[in-house]
Amino acid sequence: MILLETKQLTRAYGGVIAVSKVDFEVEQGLITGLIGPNGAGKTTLFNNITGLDVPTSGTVHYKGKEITGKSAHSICRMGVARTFQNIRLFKELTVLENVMVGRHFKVGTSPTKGRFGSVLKSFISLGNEEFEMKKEALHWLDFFELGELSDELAKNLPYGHQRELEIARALATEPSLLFLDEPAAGMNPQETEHLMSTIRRIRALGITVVLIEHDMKLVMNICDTITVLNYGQNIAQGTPKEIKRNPLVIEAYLGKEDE
Amino acid sequence: MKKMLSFALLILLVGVLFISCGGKKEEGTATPAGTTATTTSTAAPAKIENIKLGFIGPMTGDYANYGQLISKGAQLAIDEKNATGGIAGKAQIQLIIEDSEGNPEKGLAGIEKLSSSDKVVALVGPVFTGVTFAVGQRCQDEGLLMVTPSGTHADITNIGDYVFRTVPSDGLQGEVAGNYFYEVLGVRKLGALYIKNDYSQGLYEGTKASFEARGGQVTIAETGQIGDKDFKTQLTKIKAAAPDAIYIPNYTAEMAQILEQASQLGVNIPFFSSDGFSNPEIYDLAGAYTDGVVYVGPTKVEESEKAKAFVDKYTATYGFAPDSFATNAYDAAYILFDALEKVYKETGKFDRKAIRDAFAATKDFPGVNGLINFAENGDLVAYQGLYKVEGTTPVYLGAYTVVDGKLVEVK
Amino acid sequence: MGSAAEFFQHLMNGLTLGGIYALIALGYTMVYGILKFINFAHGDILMVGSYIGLFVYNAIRGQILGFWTIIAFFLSMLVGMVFSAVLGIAIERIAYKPLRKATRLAPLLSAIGVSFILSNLAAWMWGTKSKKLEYPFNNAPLHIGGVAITPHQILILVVVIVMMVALKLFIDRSRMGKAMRATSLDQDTAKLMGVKVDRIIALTFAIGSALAATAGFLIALEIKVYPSMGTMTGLKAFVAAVVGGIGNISGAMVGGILLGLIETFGVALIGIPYGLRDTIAFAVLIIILLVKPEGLLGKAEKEKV
Amino acid sequence: MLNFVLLIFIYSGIYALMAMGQNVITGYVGLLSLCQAGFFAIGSYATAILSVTYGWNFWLTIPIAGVLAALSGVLIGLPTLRLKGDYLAIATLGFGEIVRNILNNWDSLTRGPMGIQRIPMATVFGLKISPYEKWGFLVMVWIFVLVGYLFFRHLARSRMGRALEAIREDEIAASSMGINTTKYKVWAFALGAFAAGVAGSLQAVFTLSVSPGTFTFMVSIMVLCMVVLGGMGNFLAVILGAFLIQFISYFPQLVGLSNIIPPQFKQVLFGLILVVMMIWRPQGILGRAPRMTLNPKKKQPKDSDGGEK
Repeated sequence: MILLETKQLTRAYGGVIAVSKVDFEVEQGLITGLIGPNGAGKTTLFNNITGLDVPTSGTVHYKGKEITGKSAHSICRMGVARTFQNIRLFKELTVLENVMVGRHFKVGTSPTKGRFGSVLKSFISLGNEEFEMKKEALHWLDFFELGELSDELAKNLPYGHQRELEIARALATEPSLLFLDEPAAGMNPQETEHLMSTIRRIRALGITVVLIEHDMKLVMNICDTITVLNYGQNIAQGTPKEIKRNPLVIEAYLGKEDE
Repeated sequence: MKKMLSFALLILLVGVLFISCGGKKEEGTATPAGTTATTTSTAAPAKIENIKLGFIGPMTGDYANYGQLISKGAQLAIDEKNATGGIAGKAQIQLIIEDSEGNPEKGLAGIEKLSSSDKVVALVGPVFTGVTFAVGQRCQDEGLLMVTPSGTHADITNIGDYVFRTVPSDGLQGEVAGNYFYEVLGVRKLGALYIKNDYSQGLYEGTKASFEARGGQVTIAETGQIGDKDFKTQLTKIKAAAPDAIYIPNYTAEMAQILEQASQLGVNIPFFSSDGFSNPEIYDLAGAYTDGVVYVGPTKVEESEKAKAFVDKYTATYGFAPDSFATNAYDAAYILFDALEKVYKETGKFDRKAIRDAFAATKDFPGVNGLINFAENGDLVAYQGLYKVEGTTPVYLGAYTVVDGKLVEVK
Repeated sequence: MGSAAEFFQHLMNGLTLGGIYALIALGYTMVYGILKFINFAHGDILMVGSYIGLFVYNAIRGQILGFWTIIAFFLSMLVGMVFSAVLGIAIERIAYKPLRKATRLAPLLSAIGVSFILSNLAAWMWGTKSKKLEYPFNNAPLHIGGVAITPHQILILVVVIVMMVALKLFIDRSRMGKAMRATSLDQDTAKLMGVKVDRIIALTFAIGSALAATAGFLIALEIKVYPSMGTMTGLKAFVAAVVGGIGNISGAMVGGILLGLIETFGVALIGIPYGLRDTIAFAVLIIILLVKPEGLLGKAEKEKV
Repeated sequence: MLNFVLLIFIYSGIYALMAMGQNVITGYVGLLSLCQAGFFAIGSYATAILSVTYGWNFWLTIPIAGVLAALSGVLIGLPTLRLKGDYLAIATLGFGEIVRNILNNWDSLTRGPMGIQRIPMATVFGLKISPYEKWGFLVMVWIFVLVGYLFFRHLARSRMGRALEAIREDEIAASSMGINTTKYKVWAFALGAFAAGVAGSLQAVFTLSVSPGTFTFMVSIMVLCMVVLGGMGNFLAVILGAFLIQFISYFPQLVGLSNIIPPQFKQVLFGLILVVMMIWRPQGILGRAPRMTLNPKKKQPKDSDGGEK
């Protein structure tokens, strides 16, 4: 089943076309890799899907519903979560609080009604809500074995843990679809190894994962299917094996194998 | 973090303790002086100590100039009195000046401090109408005599029986101005340029009312904001509307700007002004443009020895000349001295109520501004002088008042 | 709104007012461009510069208007500019430099403190009365087709244009100017490229303050010299800088002129009561910012995700 | 003397309310707003006009004052949310000036520069809370501060507070976590304005007269100073900041120094203290509030170095 697809998605900044008529599909339950040289438009595609940017033309459908141009927060609420290339944690908040923010829209009396109403209500239902949130958040921290660090400020975590915390925060929104933007960037081989197993564990939870990655070893290892972007265009799609053999891909990456 | 918090609290605590101790001490010394209404000490004239008068005005900020000018008027009177031995030759007077920054909030803090910590016997001021209203209510409630030398708004004296002024109210000035412009100067179409502050607008409204009651018409009224220095836009519009005369009831600095810019724009319409024009500073700032201006001001008293002596002494002491508000403050202080002496001689102490009564009973006080009397409501019983400036010299045209809607010249 | 003459009269008034705003706005914009904070004390530096210029001018000018008075005028202006430049550098050293790495709001508050200190010290030392700065020339208006233009207005326009062109050339062409632009883009990189950042910042403050003093001295002819003379004008000039796109030199010019014209014509053309002039100015400001949040000539900064 | 001290505490309380409102906007959401003076004025005039012109009871005017201020907070908040940092500061400053400008010019409603006098005193069960009997008024004001503090502290510790802080830390990440950033920013503005409106209401029944001269943008600046001086994002610190600023500005009068030194020195002193404070402790006296921790026995997470971005 197709969980998410873009049709002819285009994003132009003035004269520069970052993403050009991309048809991109994400199959439910699989790990999809999105690769391509620097500046190929991978992150722009992510941003256009997750609502941080609005496509110039084309559509995005998620679970059969069009979500083109919807706001980031409503797309998140529909079950699409993401991480960022340059880690974007809430630096002055604690590790636990970071994850609790992910739980934010999951609690409260009615998800459609004003949050403020529930704040007022919380004066009466002293801390119940908070307790729930903490419990859930701790659950996700434990998933990454970060429980010990829950009271630490996010900015004080070592780099690898920051990456993990960001994923934990995204998972706390209970997504069906998780976008990871270069999760292995800056990691050493051991950490990357650990990350791979984590991503598999995430899939085991029934969450569909899409990841941008430059580490070919990781991509080829865990992705079920791979899409290749070059100059904003979708030049290839297929299993790792197919992609490895695709002449267009080889051309795009020529002389850049060390990336 | 905890340390910081407790440290801060400690400082707070020490501060409060320090203050309350200081306060007590002061109260302890102040009570024997018998300066409060509540004190029960009986007359012991020999042991009298200094008494305090309060002053509230803008000492900093845009209008600090007025606070300075006017407070010096009161200060001069006090210095003179002290040189003669003070009240009844015994009590030296101290002027406590509080800065209102032109803001009622600060003015209230000032009166609070004057009344409760300094225990002043009376207040000269505040300077401007907005603050005067806030402070006036407080004085009325405290039972503290307040005499404003420059709060001109017609309603001020309606606050209560403890509120007086030694400046004519806008009501009178406006009536005289409107009638005089219409009747004597033959103006039918009046233009106006006033600032959106209490003083300027109050005078404009008073003048407009009486001018239009006579059948004249204000054909164009432009306004400016407090602090404005550029009036070219308004003047350009007024020039186009071509009224018979332009009324500019403003503060000195603004009037100087208006006159100068009007000349630059080639506005050839006579200017009329208000008592703010009595400040000689206008001739320093815009001396080249003052010729022909007609203004309503205090009655002519310059010939009197008293007035001349005051102006000379003030100028010699402070290096600048007094305006009419400073003169009013000087008079207010002297009337107060009389009231204080009377009360002291009769009772041996300075009871606030008694001071108020003595002040209200003032009759034909020979002040710098001539003979001073107060109406029932605390208003100054006053006439308005009219002046026409020739070059940089104001020429007196006579004194006027309005009786039953009719302009009457006072001889 | 009547005749064409009246229109041109308003236009002239608006242009000179706007020119002054632009001149002051330049200082704000330069400092903002480099340090990313509002130098709240800018208007007070303007005031101090004007006082110094006034004192010098009164000391050296003769009684008779003539060539010398004009020379003396510009000499005094120069002294005022130099003094303000030094003052600007000193303030930066003492009150802002220690805060470069602190919260964004800290230098803003420090600047507010400096503003308090300067304006009140001036009031204490030099009194609160307005001091008159005599015109160095006969300021009788020239009537050109019913429009009254004073030599003073012409002087303002000439000085403003000269200053702006000079500044623009300096920033665009000179080595120092390039270093300045580099610093405003990225301090750390500029440092790596061998730019002496501290010195460039000092220079920025010096130039901005000198420009403020120039503006102050020019308007002093008309509005006189007094301790709070820089406050409201400074605030308006800052608005102008923001409208034009803060950090952008040309933007400051455009914003300044535009604000002057809006203030003049908003009242003159539409017939809104003059009392609401500031309302118009600020409302236009808000509208411009809504349409173009980065200001008229500012570059939109897209946050990289 | 005691009365004067009490007066300082009353003003401190009124400003503390405003400062707490500012703290929601600036300390929590990280928006530099400079229009507390405008909201303060709206609250003050609402109470003044309703009680003088329409004879309303003070207690009824309070919610109206708060809501009117909050609505204007939304009014300024909604369109200006696209603006960042100093652009927002200037737009809000402009709004504050517009409010004052309108109050000064709308003569038929506000009586323009004359202001409104004779505002009836607040009463409780027929008892007047007179601004002259300082204790009663002091208690009333500080009850408001206490209620405000409890409310805001609860808010800060709830998920709403966390959402606001997330927006401050990283707006993009926050919206990607399902937080409606626009809504929360507008809420922050509304709440901040509400607090200032209520403060204005109290101010009106304290001074018993209102005039435009009170509501200059210096008020907004002072309130901002209180927040930064106390410690952003920390409601207790902000109350302390409000008290300190009031204390400092009345200190010369308090110790009788105001009669001796030239009046300008008071302001110079104030300026000096600001500069020195900022250099000494740019993060404010108390700094940010300590984070809530899961395990209180463990050490607090290391305090930040005041590092706002």
